[in-house]
Amino acid sequence: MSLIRQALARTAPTMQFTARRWASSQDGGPLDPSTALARPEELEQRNKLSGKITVPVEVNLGPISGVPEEQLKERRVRIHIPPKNAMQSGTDNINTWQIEFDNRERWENPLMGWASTGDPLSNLNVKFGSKEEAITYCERNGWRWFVDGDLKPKKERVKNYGINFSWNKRTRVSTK
Amino acid sequence: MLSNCAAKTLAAVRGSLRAIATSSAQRSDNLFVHRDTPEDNPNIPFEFSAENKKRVEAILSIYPEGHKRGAMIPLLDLAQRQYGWLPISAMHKVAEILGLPNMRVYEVATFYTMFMRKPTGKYHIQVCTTTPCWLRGSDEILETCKKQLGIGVGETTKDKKFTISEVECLGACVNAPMVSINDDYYEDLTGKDMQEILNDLKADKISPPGPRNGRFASEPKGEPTSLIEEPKGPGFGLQAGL
Amino acid sequence: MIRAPLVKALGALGSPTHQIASRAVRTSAVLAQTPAKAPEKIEVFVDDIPVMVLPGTTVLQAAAEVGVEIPRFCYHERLAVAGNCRMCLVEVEKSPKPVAACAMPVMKGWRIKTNSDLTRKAREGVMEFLLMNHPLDCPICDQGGECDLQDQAMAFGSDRSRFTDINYTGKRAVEDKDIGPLVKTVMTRCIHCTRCVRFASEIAGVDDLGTTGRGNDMQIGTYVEKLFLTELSGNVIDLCPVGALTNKPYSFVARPWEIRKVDSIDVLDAVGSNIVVSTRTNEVLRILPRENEDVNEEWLADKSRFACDGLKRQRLVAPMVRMPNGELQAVEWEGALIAVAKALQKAKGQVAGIAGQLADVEAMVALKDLVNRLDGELLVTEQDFIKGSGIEVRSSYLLNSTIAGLEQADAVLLVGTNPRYEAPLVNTRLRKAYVHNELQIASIGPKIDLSYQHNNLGADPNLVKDVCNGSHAFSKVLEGAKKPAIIIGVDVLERPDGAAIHATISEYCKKLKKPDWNPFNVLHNSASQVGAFDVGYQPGIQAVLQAQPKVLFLLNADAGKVTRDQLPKDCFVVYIGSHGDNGASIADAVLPGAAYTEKQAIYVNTEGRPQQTLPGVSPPGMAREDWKILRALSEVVGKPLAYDNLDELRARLESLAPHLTRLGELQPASGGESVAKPSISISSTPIDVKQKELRDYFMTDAISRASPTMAKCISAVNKQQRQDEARRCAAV
Amino acid sequence: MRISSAVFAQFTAKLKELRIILDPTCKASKGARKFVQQFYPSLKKNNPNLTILVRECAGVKPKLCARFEKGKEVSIPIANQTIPDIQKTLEAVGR
Repeated sequence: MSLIRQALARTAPTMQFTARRWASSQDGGPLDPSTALARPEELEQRNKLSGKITVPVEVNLGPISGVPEEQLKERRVRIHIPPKNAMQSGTDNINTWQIEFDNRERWENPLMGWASTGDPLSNLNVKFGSKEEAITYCERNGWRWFVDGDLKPKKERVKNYGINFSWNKRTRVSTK
Repeated sequence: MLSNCAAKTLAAVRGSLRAIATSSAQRSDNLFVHRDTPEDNPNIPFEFSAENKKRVEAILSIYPEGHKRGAMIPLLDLAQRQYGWLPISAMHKVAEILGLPNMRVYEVATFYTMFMRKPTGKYHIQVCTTTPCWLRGSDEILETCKKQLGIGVGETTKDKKFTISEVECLGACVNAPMVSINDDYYEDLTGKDMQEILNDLKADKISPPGPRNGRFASEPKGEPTSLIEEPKGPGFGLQAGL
Repeated sequence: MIRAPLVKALGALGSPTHQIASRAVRTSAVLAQTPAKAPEKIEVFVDDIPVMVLPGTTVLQAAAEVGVEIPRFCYHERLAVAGNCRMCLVEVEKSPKPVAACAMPVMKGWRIKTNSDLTRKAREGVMEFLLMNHPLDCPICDQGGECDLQDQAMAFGSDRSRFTDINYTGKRAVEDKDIGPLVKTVMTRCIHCTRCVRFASEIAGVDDLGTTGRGNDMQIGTYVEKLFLTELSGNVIDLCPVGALTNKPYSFVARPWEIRKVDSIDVLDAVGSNIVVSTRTNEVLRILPRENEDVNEEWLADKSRFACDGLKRQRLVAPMVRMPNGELQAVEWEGALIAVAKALQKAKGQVAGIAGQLADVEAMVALKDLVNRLDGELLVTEQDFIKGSGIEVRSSYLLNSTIAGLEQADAVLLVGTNPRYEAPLVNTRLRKAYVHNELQIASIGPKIDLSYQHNNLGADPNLVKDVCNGSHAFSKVLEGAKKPAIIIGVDVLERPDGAAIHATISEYCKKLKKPDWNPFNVLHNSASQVGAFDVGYQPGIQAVLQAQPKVLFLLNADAGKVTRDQLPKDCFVVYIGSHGDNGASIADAVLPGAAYTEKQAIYVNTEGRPQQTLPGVSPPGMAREDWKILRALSEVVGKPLAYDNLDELRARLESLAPHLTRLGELQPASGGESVAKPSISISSTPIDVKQKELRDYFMTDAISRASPTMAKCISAVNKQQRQDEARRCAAV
Repeated sequence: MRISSAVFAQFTAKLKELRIILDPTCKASKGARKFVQQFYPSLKKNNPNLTILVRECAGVKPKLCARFEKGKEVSIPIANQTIPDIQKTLEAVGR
């Protein structure tokens, strides 16, 4: 069975990452912030992303994709989950898998100070629902890839307000 | 030129409209950061007096093991009573006794307004100017204090004997207008009474606290105007049918 | 409250039963985390989506499990729950008031509405109160673009402002505090979430920040004029949801949408904390931490965060060769490589290599292969260690209890190490265990301030013998502990009797060993040390100095331990590295290498976890990656190395030590067989630690020595010390 | 029969470094693990300045690598071998 069918069979119940927010019944359909403000084409792009497409057969578009030889041979794609921005507490747009080429040289345009680069693939940033989809995409385009990091289960944390006032002398020296 | 005069008229109109509900500045005039001054810096040693040390032990014994930090407010109050006000080295001493970081004591000392973190006079005259006292003439009392002592509100006399502060309701509205000096309440004051009290204090004579117009605590001045007849027996005012 | 009289009745003031009472209360709180038998879960509905959660889970965590992210300011999963910002108010059916989601544990059958009218009104109200006293600073605020207040105001605030008081009393203004050269404070923007106060007192262990005053006059600060000086002070910048605490060296440099973010690893200490390098047009602007639960949680030490402006100074950008008149002259690559190749031909086998603190594993393997091909056998690390079999079995030089494991330790003995300044993020783990785990810590060595209480047994090394043969009081504690740990510092293992101490402790640890817990730990302070031992480098430069080599390679070796007069007159020193520091000054040929933000390189941290840095910018001028220089040199010398690109080099790494290419994973290091008895017995010179104060923490390697911010930090520490002394002697 | 440990006394001077790579758990490298546990101390005692590195990694086929002078390397797989076999390969390498 080809790699793709195998991959798709294994990931039948892919966990849906994007947050499903159903309007609650009591309030007569209030505005759902994630869809209310979105423009129509953004909504349709979001459906496309979450839906599944079946790829008929393993295919390598590398040779005919017109990408120069050197880009395919020497470069390696990094499949990773974008890190949470340390400065903020929001984690909405980091539950995707992204691909990224290795960083090449950039320099400052002497006239305008803009960032110039000789690397055509430097701004390529494609998002995927799962790791397998990203791998399939890279193999279809003939790129060499490696997966960096994995989706670790969130650590079980006991958050307890009472511990600030507990008998344990050491937690109580703090602010409370 | 035209634009800014238009802006001015608009501001004036808005100003008058807004005049009805302005929110007054709820800002205290105390500093909530510490600046070293010759009278108040960590180098000036502070030590509890001998019998205060015994009081400290007594206070600490109330609080169970592990909750000693509950004794922080009584200790700070003790320090303020001993020193007249609360210097920073007193806070360091209390922190040392309770084994706490200094910051935790600063937080408590700056939170409560009755901890005076500036040099305060021996007699701290707290004039209540909230509505009941205000209606009963606390302005006059405040004026006499200021005139008599020659200082404004929040200031201290040169000889460090008097400080005037304007405080919120002290809970003695029955005997308005009133003034609290250190721990004693002087109630039902008139300008003249205030002068007498201040002159006595200047001579370090503590005049007896309480109402000044002959009332006993908050009892009515002359004859009581209510509850004068015998209390009615049971069944008074009962419905005829019951 | 029932608790106090109950304890008093037991007459348990300070007695063992008091310990039981505190442990009983604490275990009930953490029961959900480590259930002996898993308590049955309770069902809760979030926006009509049923979810089963453990009892004790908060509303916010239950909603997160469903995928609904409740907005918050003061809640932070690694700090205590404060619950004072009220932004996370959500409606729970049949409850009269909205509930603070971050603090309220869920009850059975609750129906939580995170998007109902009441919730939205509550959030609008909170946002309005916060923005009422918040200055309109967005155009001049560094946090703009990555500010929680901005985002949550857009998403949850109302669309119009009812604040018209601007013409009268106006918004509250608070004076700015000077808390040091690293953190810029604009306290008017502060929304009093007290995250910085809780971080300072719980994680950093320095109770300097607090809230003074009340109501409109409440302000966060240190009350007295004092700098907030600790090795973790940079983390309050990330914690602050608004622009009150921002990065001072990075102020007004770039906006978040202008910078490119590259995930990488920090190499300025041996913890290997995960970082994000923010760059713009080939320049590193700032470094932020990246969440990794097993290594640095979410924190980053100050040196790793602020020393990145040392990457722009003292950089070697052109190959240089020392001319006969003694001057280093910039030459082309061909000239430099040919000069080195000539020297190598003349050397005929008397070649040696020293790897410094910042050397990566690829460059070290390339150097080892090249030197071995030239008949050289002397490949050493600059940092000394115990000789002989100490470095052949991995478990004798790793932090075997792992960084995350140290959180569960309940008895720790520190031998000649100061984790607070050698590896700050290991110290946060110890402090976490101290606060939540009743950890008992003892240290053998000088008196040091470790941000938590520990008893210092003394500096006499014979104490190690007493503890290890069970006669010392603390050995009872160690043997009684469920997860004891003994952490040895490298300053101890550098001593002549280091091997004896290492042997006695590893012997004792065999007795303390538990099935899934290895109590023997070595805490390194240089990033390349474990990687060098993994690929077969020997420790210490004495062997090289005795061998008097003809050609000496210095790979990033800037600790200044090798000086010109110790080497033979005709010795040709080749320095490969990124910074002109001690190494380049004594070299005859300087080949400019790349710094850690300019190359894809593997570094192994002190617990033996290989991690990879990714290039954010390209090496400046004519500098190249270190292993490429050595590959080109091997071509010119005529003994070409067997790999041409990074993948082939990584295959070679795999053959040398297969765990190196399994990035991010920890391989269990078993073994630690009994080895020959060390010759020298434990001497009596007292154990000492190099980094005792904050001043010694800031400049420890070539990059941080070149960083102006680190220089400012040291002068700030000195200024604070002078102020304290002036005060103290003024008092006398 | 017990292999006496004196046998390892002499290796050729050309042998510079020995590396034993094994998997800490799987069956294939059980022999290698046993060999390291029993003979590593005596091997080390007899050849103090020969570096013998022991590297473990999960999911790896065990092998014995030897490096001679001039950077020449030999790598011999020792999967599923018992202690005497590993003994013989070591001596073959050591001559």
